[in-house]
Amino acid sequence: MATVRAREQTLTKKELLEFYRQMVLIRRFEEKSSEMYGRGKIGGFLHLYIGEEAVAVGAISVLEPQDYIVSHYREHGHALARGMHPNVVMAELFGKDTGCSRGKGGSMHLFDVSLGFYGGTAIVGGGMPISVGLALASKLHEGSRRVALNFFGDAAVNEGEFHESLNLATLWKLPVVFACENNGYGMGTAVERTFAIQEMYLLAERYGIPSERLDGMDVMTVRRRTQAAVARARAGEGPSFLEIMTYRYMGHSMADPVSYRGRSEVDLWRQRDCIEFLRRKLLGEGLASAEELGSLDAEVDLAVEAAVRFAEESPFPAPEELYSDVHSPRRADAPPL
Amino acid sequence: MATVRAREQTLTKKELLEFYRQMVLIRRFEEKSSEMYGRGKIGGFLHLYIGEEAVAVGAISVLEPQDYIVSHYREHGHALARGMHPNVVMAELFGKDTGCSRGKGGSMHLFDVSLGFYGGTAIVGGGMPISVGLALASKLHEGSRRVALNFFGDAAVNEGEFHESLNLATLWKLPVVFACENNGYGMGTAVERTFAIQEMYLLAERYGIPSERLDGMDVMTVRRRTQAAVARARAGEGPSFLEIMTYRYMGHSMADPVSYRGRSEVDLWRQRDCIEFLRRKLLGEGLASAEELGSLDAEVDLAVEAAVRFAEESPFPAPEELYSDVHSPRRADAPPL
Amino acid sequence: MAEVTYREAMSAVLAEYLEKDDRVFIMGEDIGAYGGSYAVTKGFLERYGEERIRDAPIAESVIAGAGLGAALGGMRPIVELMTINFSLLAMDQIVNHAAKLRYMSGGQFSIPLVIRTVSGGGNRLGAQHSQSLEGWYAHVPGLKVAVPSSPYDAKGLFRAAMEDNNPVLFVEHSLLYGVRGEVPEGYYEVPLGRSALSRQGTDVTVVSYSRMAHLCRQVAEKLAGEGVSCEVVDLRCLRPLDLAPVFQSVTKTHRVVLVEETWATGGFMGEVASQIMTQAFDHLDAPVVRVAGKEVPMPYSRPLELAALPDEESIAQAIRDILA
Amino acid sequence: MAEVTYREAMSAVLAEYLEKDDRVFIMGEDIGAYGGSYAVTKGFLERYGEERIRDAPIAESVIAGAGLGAALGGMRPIVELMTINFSLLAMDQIVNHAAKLRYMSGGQFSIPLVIRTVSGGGNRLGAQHSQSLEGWYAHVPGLKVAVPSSPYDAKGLFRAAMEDNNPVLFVEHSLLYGVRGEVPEGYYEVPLGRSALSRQGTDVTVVSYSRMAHLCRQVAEKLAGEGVSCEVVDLRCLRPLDLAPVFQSVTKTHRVVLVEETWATGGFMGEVASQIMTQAFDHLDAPVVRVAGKEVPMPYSRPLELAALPDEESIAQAIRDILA
Ligand SMILES: Cc1ncc(C[n+]2csc(CCOP(=O)(O)OP(=O)(O)O)c2C)c(N)n1
Ligand SMILES: Cc1ncc(C[n+]2csc(CCOP(=O)(O)OP(=O)(O)O)c2C)c(N)n1
Ligand SMILES: [Mg+2]
Ligand SMILES: [Mg+2]
Repeated sequence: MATVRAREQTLTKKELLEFYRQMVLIRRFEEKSSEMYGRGKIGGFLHLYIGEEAVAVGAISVLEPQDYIVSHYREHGHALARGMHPNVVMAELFGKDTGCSRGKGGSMHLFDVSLGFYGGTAIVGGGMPISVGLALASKLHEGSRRVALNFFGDAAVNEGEFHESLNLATLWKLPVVFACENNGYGMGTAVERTFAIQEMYLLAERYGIPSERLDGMDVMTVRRRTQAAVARARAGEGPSFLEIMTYRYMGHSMADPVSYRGRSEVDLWRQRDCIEFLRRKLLGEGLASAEELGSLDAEVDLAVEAAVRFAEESPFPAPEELYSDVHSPRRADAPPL
Repeated sequence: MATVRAREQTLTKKELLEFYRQMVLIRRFEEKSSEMYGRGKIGGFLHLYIGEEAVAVGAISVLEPQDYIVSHYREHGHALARGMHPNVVMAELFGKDTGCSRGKGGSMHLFDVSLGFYGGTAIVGGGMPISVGLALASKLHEGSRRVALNFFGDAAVNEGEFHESLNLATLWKLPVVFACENNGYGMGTAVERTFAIQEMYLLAERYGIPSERLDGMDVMTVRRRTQAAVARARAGEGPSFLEIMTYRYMGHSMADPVSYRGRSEVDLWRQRDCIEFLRRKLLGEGLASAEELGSLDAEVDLAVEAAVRFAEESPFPAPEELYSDVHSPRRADAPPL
Repeated sequence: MAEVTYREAMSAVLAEYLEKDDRVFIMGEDIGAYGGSYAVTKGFLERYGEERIRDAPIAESVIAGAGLGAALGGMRPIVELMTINFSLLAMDQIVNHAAKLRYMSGGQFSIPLVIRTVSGGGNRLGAQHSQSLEGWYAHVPGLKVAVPSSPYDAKGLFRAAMEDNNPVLFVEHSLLYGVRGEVPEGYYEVPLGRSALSRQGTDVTVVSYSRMAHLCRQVAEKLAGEGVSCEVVDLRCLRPLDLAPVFQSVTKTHRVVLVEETWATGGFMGEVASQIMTQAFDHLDAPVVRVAGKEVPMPYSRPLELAALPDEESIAQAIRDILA
Repeated sequence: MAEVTYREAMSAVLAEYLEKDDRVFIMGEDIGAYGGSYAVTKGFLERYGEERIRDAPIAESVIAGAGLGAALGGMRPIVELMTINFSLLAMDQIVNHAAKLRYMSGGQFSIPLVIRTVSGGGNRLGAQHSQSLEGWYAHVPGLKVAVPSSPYDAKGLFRAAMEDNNPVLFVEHSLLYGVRGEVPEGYYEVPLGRSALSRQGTDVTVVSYSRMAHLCRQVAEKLAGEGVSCEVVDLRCLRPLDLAPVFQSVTKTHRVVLVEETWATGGFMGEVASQIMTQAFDHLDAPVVRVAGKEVPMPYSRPLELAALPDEESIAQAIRDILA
């Protein structure tokens, strides 16, 4: 089988094509979401992942089924890369009962416990302590067999919880990988205007954990470096910090007029587009033909269309669902009353 | 006049004797407070500064009258070193109307606006953002002419506000000096059990500000290093971080049975006692005679006795004071209504 | 009088203070380059510069605390916490520090700090972005809490907040920014702690604030067509709380409907109901009725969200019911 | 039945769970080497080891959030926030996350998280250490809030909290730790959301919780000597809230006194008053009377602090007044 030698690892053609498919899926899904937002099918905020696909796909590709993911509100890509079906994600954005959160969460709150996907928080930095706790549970009860992969944005690094979470995870050697998606902006404010330390990984490093900055436009690099971090965590050696350099092509949310940066900056990043990059590589190294890729593209288009249809045709939650899910029932193993 | 050469600075005999007097004053004051607590004259928590006197005295000695101090709940020493009269501090501990906070604050909430003494917070880390704000006001309106000196404990470094405050102060180049009193413990928990980075100044340094660890048992060292930091701040060059190594001989508060550390550790530190150290220096270098020091000691004893008498004889706040001071009146320069 | 939106009223009054006093500055998340998440400070960065329009890191605690410190240091900061949901991250600085420093110091400090924030749901933003938590701040002695429902009140109350020397939480509502209303040209203030009799009526007293007050006025118009005469009281400020117009109204109408957006249990209208009972017990012909958000985290799905929030119909129905 | 203190009851029940289930662990500030600021976990570190008695950094947000995460990960964490004053630093994790994750996920998670904390004043600890903020948490759907006033309730409610699968804020009171009471040997629970009729009486219904309920019972004893018969209801839990015994009591007594430690305006008893009015309007002979803390940050000075807090005398006087 044809393979690409990627320093410490060997990826099969099948794997690379799967990366390609996932990245294209995310992009098409997001483009379609944007369109559906314009048509009023999706409400609230909508934070698109376009441009950042390689981060989710590369990082999540190294996880085992038992692992945890904690993300933020720009998490469609993470959900899809983890294997959530586009149907249930789109249905969630539509607020439908068939959505992954039964329509109660929406774009910022995708969950799937069976995939270890713990959201989806709309509070900047809010997922960090939770991922530390999941890792603590893993360490206490499962010998760190489960790893928690925590995605957050560059702006989350400004929050006090960043510091508290890094400190605790390091102190207790917890199996968590902190994956900072540094896309240069928190809403309209550039990193250099809000963070004293331009190279965030240099701060993280001071906690005494492996920290590095890496290219988030190259899915193979993301995979490779995440693999090292996850392996470390699983071996009981504690947390790592990855500063993954990436870019969002669109505005912060659909409401963002994007007045704070120039077209040329976007264009520069687009030249390094993660999908194009992999596409060129696959074609250039003869790992795939244009036809093969084209048929993957078409497959994805169909899947996204199907997702919209599924979402469209699904019912809204029944009115009485308003009151369900506030509380869990008593523990199954509790003493009888 | 006889002088001691202390690298970058020259201290006069008078200054050194004043340091001595202040340190002895703080110690006697605290010993007396402890006694008064035992007699029920003082209530609540009482956090003694015994052992750490050189920090307050050395650091505060470099401030100008217009500068700000923000402290925490272990702040009697800072208040006295800043020139608050022992009478009004003791009266505050007694909850009397003549106290520096009119009896409303108590031991953890000493204030004196005329001395730029902004408390006194009982929330670990809570003073840090406030000191950043005072420094911001100084920078915006007074060309950084006023410097904010912020004291906090080693445990405060665990709070998210530490990170948020350091980042903001660095980013905006604010005239604040962060003075961490590292006495090895937060309540009963040793620093190494709660903080991943044993040398805190190494973390602070990563924000890109001058940071160092220094000996807090030597008042001259504390003064010298604080002087550099304050000068920098006043010159508009931004914040610094000082990790001042010190030790509290007593428990965290009067309620602390001190079961978490051994006698021998305390004894080790006592051998480096800041008052004894200066005393030996003064005598050894012939800067003062035993009689001179003895008469300073006696003077301090009298002052502390007088403070107790003052506090004892002062009235409690009148009952209607319960309702005063909740709100300020409308601004004096507000448009007439 | 000019008709302007709530957003325009806020922009104008912010600019007014920036121009009037160089100790005024604004600090918050995305208020500058982005123009403010609700576009209230659009163009301010260009007009007033980086020193006075301070884009802050996403770090609510130090934003609030630095605002407090700057106020102590003689400035007149306007701090923006993007929404009241995020104010939970700044709550220690607001509740444990800003509200208490003056008292704890025996009256030594004045704290001319205004914290603007945005409350409320109805935007399909889900459970973490749709809360109405202003009642919590109104529980705290040392704070003041303004909750304007119209462009007129927004501008007038904001001036009062700026002329006050105490920490004021100024709570706007995202669904009000587009609402239009008349605003006089000249200087006027709406004092903190003075409720408004928004509409006179005889059958029932309807008490509310912020967006719900706006809805209540619309409901009252509509019900007038059904022959129901509503007296509407808009609290405008939750602390200090002025219920005098409510008590007076009750002596006339003998019936009260209280409307708020947050969950009923522990909502601020419990307080209002309690005080009405104490002060106007003998005038009530029926128990006070409360309309409030449903007791669930806000769902995203549109039909559920609509069901979770009080709306014109549920308010109207409560009024009809109490009169039935 | 053995007489034990509230502290002993708490220590015992914590130990019981540590021994019963190895998914139980305790995490908090100074719970280990220091033994807990109120000595509840004294000796635990030695007995159960560092893995299960986890001294945490002074970092409330990650403590609460990591507790939440560990609960999601299948553990049964007991998180200690030293006092409710510091819980403000953890409020985002509790209110925006713990309370909402189950709902936002469409019911996918159970969150067996118990957060112990300590509320109340009376220790001369000043404004930042004397608050009673449990009512705020009781406003939030998705949380449960227990407020035991006796060793019996403390132990029984704690078991109920541990057997629950939802985030429970378990609020102790520092001035109750030394209070003694009878506690049965065997297993029993006090369900969350079941108020207690602490004392039967005929003249007036006195409603309270936590330390104030303890005081109310003592006042009732004392007033019995004056010929006043008080019925005392101890809420025990603020969310879920069970007012059925109150409504029932009112049909007999026709008079209600509500007692809480926090500031009246926006206090939780406003809610209780409001619901009593709705449910028992026709049975009330007088407006409900509320006794609460004075509307000031807690002063340190002893005479002022005493004046700021409800005490036996002010409660008794309110009862006498309503009967006069
Ligand atoms: C605690 C909190 N503060 C503010 C916000 C508003 N907000 C939403 S997203 C965002 C920017 C976050 O940027 P970043 O972390 O870099 O992630 P990105 O959007 O770039 O992926 C802000 C400020 C929030 N949701 N939560
Ligand atoms: C936010 C907060 N959390 C917890 C406490 C309880 N507490 C009071 S002092 C203290 C230890 C602080 O230690 P450190 O900062 O090192 O100062 P030191 O007492 O050693 O001077 C703790 C945990 C508090 N007051 N505030
Ligand atoms: Mg970003
Ligand atoms: Mg310490």
